[in-house]
Amino acid sequence: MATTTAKVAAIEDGSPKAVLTQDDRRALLRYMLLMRATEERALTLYRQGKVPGSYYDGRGQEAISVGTAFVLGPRDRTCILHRDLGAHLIRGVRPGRVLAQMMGRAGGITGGKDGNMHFGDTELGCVGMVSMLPDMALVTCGLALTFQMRKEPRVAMTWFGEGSTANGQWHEAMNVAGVRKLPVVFILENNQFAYSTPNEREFAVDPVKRMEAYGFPGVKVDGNDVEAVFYAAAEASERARSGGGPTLIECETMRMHGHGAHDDMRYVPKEMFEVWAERDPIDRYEKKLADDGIDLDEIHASVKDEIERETEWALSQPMPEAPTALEGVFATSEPRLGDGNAPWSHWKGAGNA
Amino acid sequence: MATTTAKVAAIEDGSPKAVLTQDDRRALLRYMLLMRATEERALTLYRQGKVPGSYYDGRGQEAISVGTAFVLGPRDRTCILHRDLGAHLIRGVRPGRVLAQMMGRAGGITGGKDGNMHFGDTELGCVGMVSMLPDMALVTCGLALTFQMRKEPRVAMTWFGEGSTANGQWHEAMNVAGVRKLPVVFILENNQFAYSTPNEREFAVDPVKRMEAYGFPGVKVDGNDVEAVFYAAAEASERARSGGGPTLIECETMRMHGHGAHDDMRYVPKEMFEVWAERDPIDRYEKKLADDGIDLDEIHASVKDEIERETEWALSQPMPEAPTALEGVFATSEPRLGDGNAPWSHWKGAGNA
Amino acid sequence: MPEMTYLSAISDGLREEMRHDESVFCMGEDIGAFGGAFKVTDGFIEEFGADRVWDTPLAENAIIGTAVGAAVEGMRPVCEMQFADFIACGFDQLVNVAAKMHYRQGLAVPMVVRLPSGGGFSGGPYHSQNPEAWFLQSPGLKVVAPSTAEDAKGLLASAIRDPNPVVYLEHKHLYRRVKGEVPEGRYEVPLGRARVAREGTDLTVISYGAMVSVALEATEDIDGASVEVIDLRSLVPLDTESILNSVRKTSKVVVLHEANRSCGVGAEVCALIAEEAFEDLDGPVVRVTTPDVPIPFSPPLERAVLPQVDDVKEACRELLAY
Amino acid sequence: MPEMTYLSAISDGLREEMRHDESVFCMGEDIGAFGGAFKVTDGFIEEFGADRVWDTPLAENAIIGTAVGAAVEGMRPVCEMQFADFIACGFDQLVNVAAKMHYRQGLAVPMVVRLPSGGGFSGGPYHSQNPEAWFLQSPGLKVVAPSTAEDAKGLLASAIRDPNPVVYLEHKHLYRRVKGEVPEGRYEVPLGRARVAREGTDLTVISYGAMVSVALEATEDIDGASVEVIDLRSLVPLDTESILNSVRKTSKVVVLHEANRSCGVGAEVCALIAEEAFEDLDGPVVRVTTPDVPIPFSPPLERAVLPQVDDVKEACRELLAY
Ligand SMILES: Cc1ncc(C[n+]2csc(CCOP(=O)(O)OP(=O)(O)O)c2C)c(N)n1
Ligand SMILES: Cc1ncc(C[n+]2csc(CCOP(=O)(O)OP(=O)(O)O)c2C)c(N)n1
Ligand SMILES: [Mg+2]
Ligand SMILES: [Mg+2]
Repeated sequence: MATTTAKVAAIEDGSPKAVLTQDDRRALLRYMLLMRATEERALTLYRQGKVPGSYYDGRGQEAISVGTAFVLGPRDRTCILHRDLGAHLIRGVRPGRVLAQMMGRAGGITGGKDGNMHFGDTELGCVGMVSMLPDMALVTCGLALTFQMRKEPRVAMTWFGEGSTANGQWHEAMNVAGVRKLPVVFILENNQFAYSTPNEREFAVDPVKRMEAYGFPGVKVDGNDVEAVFYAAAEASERARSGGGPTLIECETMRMHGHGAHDDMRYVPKEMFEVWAERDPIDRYEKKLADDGIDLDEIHASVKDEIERETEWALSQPMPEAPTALEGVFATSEPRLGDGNAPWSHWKGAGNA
Repeated sequence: MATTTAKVAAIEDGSPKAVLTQDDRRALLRYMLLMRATEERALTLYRQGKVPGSYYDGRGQEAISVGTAFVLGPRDRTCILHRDLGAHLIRGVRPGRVLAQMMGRAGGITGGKDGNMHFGDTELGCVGMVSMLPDMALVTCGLALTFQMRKEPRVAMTWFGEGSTANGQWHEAMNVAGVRKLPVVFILENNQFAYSTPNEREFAVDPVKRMEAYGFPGVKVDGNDVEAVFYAAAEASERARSGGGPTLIECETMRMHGHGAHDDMRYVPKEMFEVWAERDPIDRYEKKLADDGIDLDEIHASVKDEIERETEWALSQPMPEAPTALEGVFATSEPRLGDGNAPWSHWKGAGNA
Repeated sequence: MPEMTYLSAISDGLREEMRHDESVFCMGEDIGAFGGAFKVTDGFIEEFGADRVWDTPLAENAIIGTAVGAAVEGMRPVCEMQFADFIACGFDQLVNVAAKMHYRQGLAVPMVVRLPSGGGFSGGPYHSQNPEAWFLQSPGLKVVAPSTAEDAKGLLASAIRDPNPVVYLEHKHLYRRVKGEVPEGRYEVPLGRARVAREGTDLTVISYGAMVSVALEATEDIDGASVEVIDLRSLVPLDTESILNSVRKTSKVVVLHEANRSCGVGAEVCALIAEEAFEDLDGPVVRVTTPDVPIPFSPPLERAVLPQVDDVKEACRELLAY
Repeated sequence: MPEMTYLSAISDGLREEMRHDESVFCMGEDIGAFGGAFKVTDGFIEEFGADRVWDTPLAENAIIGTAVGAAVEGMRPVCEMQFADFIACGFDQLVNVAAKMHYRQGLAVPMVVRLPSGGGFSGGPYHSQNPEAWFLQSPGLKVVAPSTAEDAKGLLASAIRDPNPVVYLEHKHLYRRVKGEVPEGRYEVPLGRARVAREGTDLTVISYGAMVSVALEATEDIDGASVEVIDLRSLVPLDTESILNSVRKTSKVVVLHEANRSCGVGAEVCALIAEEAFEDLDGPVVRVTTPDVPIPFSPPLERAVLPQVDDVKEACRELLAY
């Protein structure tokens, strides 16, 4: 029940069951690169005036959504947030559909009904976020409640920022998850700011310290170390899947871009960027993999190809037809959530968990 | 910052400054007796059909509202809840006005606009509760924020049940109080049930354990020991008044009546009542004071007199005039909150704290 | 057909759906061991177990938010707010998460939120509210408000089977006062169809929920006039055809409800008529509602704000004489 | 008089009140160091300090609830919701605690809740809502919605001085688009008084907020008809006299707003007219509003739901020809 680092937690119950093959590690890097490339391209499109409204990204936080979502099985479910494009990509969302989404095209995931990161590909098991934070934490509890009631070995995972932990709905979600011992994994991304608000104005004590009093483990990891994040998430989802209840993983990181593209970040001390630039999750992982003799150029090249293809596709998508604006307020059928991709080698042949 | 019992906390920073004279102790007993007598009379009136709507009381919890409110100074402010009639009486509310309130009479504190315990005598510094729990915890933070902004050595105190700690607004209040180090004292009354819901369905871990992570002390005391409650509250309000920030005091007790008069309590194990009947806060304190040679009969007699007088007065009050129902939706002036009584000898001559 | 109270008709409808469909379950404060503040789920925990009759923590956003998650995963949660007034505490999850889900993402959210609503028994400002108009201003929610035992059961069944979030307003004042014959077993009263509670030709009173019986009583005999009474039953979707047909027939309309006046359901009905049936009107469209005040506790005060039989009589008389 | 944008008029009004009265302070998310999501409080923290320009935690009930506590103790808090849409997250404290305080207890709650509202710039379903009608169904709240820079400053001053909780709707689409002469120093535009934006005799368009300019543009020249445009400015209290006077003069009314249709402010205005001015009407009372859908993100979709100049033109033409 103690608040510990992932490593210690792992040691506590024997060395982690989770194993990463070289292919897995290539995949982790590739997804981080794909996330960054997609967001860089989206930002370019925004600056070209092709993205209406506002633009948000997860620059510097790539290791978190990638490292956590990588542990999920096909039938697990997600509520993915605005800094977590990597999770969408891992579950199988094509970059082109994300770009089309941001441009408000018909080919976007919400068909233009919603914009920016406010989407989820329901065919891949994601219930898209709403703007109100952290409302999805409770929806995630509802997904997990269903797995529990049906006695299915499935996990629900969601993400939120540290600022969101000041909101009452965050508390209600943690409390319900603890009381019902739900199979849910909460990923807390502490990127130092909530829009412009620093930690000390959001809470008096690091939120991970609260978890003990909710009756489940709170774990803190280096959010810029994709493998540390992965191992913590693997352990947490294993626990949830086997009836051990929820876990919250706080990932320490830094939001390297503004809250949105409009944000000049005048409130962020310059040094902070310098310090955190040194810890860039992609640079760090590339060094590590290069030392292990993994060919990075190949990965870079394939990511570049993919982004070019996907951008072309996205730009070729039409805007939605005006009449669709009046459609779909009410459901007339009950389409089900589909399953997501599960690229981790652990799931190969494992079939549906 | 540790979660401790009042005694330990007291020892930690030297023996408590708070002192109770024999007159204070007589007063503590008398207020508990007055609360019980008023509620017993109100219940009789309810059974006679003179109290419309529903009826709620704080049977068995008298030591809490009495022991806590007794520490307050005149200019302190309160948001008093539905089990805490003793706090109203200490601040100066006459039993007759409470009975009139419950009977929906013009002489009731809300003039019939609201009923049962949904009232506060604003002239005595109380902002009355709303039904939604625990909304008043945030209002209390706002009162405390004002004292802090004005640099006034004043304290805001509020009460809530353990079930209310599952609600998001409770978290928002604790978090804001911690972040702003507000001069507020939170009294958590754990009376074992939230309506029919036992602790284990409201939370996985005793809520007092959460306080450390909000950045201020959480103290647990025997809620049926009026002096233990008093000393804990005295220490907490002293801390708040001197800029030391908030405290939460969990008072362990038992709701000896149903949630409301309509509640048969079929969900409460019989033994529980027997066990807790043994711990009745009034019986216990009477034994203690009798051993100290305090004359109980005199106190009983004066309480009985007062209740008879007050009941007569209440019954003589007319019902409100129908047209007043349409008045007062909007304010046209700004009446200020008044000061409350401060019967604790500590305040004698102390003037306005 | 057995006679049932409005209350037992609701229980019966909920029980039938839970027996019929494993995915239907209920959640709320004190609905299990205690059987609910009004005993709607009395005996349910014994029959269905604590998982399907969940005594939740005291947290309304949690109730509605987890229900949304369960609903999108294929369950059919039926949430109880202990009093309709507490919906304000779960408002965000209802109007922002549940209501907009299908429009934004094409996901069905088959859930029901039961709201014990309304006044008339000294509940005071926090146990007497009629919040339905908020939901008409929140696209994506369906809203029903039965006035009879038969409709209470049939509309609840439809609400549970509907693929959308449905707000089900059950008026507390009707729980034990209203009795009627209720078909046994499962049946549905379709959403979106008003009911002609009484046929008439001289004037139409349009109402729903607790005020339907007030409308009937008030218009039973107004100097022999033939007064039609329409029970809307469903507020979203609103049965505009039935409303307009009746207006075309009688040319005079009184709209009656217990909720506050400004931007209430009555305002919507009046606006609809003023726009769609202007030529058929032989007089002003009159509203009888609670004025814009909280609901006071004390009996004489509450009586002074809630619409009374005589208020309706007077409004009808004036309009008939117009 | 200096020319100001609607946005700087709001800032100017707030700054003036804070300079004039120590008890006025503001609170909200990112209003300090960042100066607010829309920069309304830019430079405030430097002038007034972090105590009077409080960067609150991310918690809307906390913002409104603590404001209530401060207000009853004699402060005059001005709360900012980062977007009007987030009021759903603080709804309970607003409608149950703030709104009912004076009726129940006779305590004044002099506070303002600023709501950057409305769409028109691809904000999507959660950054475009117009929630005003919810507040008209919540007795105890005053509601204002300025359309000009001068009113934006003057109504904010009145809202801050008023002893009641006032919901102040500032339309985001007007922030930098609307400019106008604004008196220097402190002045108040009284709550509850509508403004005749243009005199006319053939037809009246009643609107408020962002739609006032749409009304003016649409009716500038409709085959030479003389169209009166009423800017309500204040929704609670509603200036029923000005509304009815105009109707009596023109006999034809179009009610226009950006909020959703059902139970919107337009419904209330139509119902008022249908009841109080029936005899003066020469045609149906027509509403032009956003239909009952969430506000979509993509420009062609958003255009399809928000009222456009041509929609208003067409509605007026039809009614004029009636
Ligand atoms: C309930 C609610 N209030 C306000 C906002 C406006 N808002 C959007 S993002 C944000 C900051 C969120 O900070 P954090 O939770 O740390 O997430 P981050 O953006 O840093 O990843 C705010 C205040 C919101 N989305 N939801
Ligand atoms: C937000 C909210 N939801 C539901 C209720 C209905 N209700 C009234 S009292 C109560 C139980 C409160 O339990 P607790 O907080 O332990 O206080 P106690 O009555 O035991 O003193 C409930 C659920 C309420 N008052 N407020
Ligand atoms: Mg953050
Ligand atoms: Mg309790």
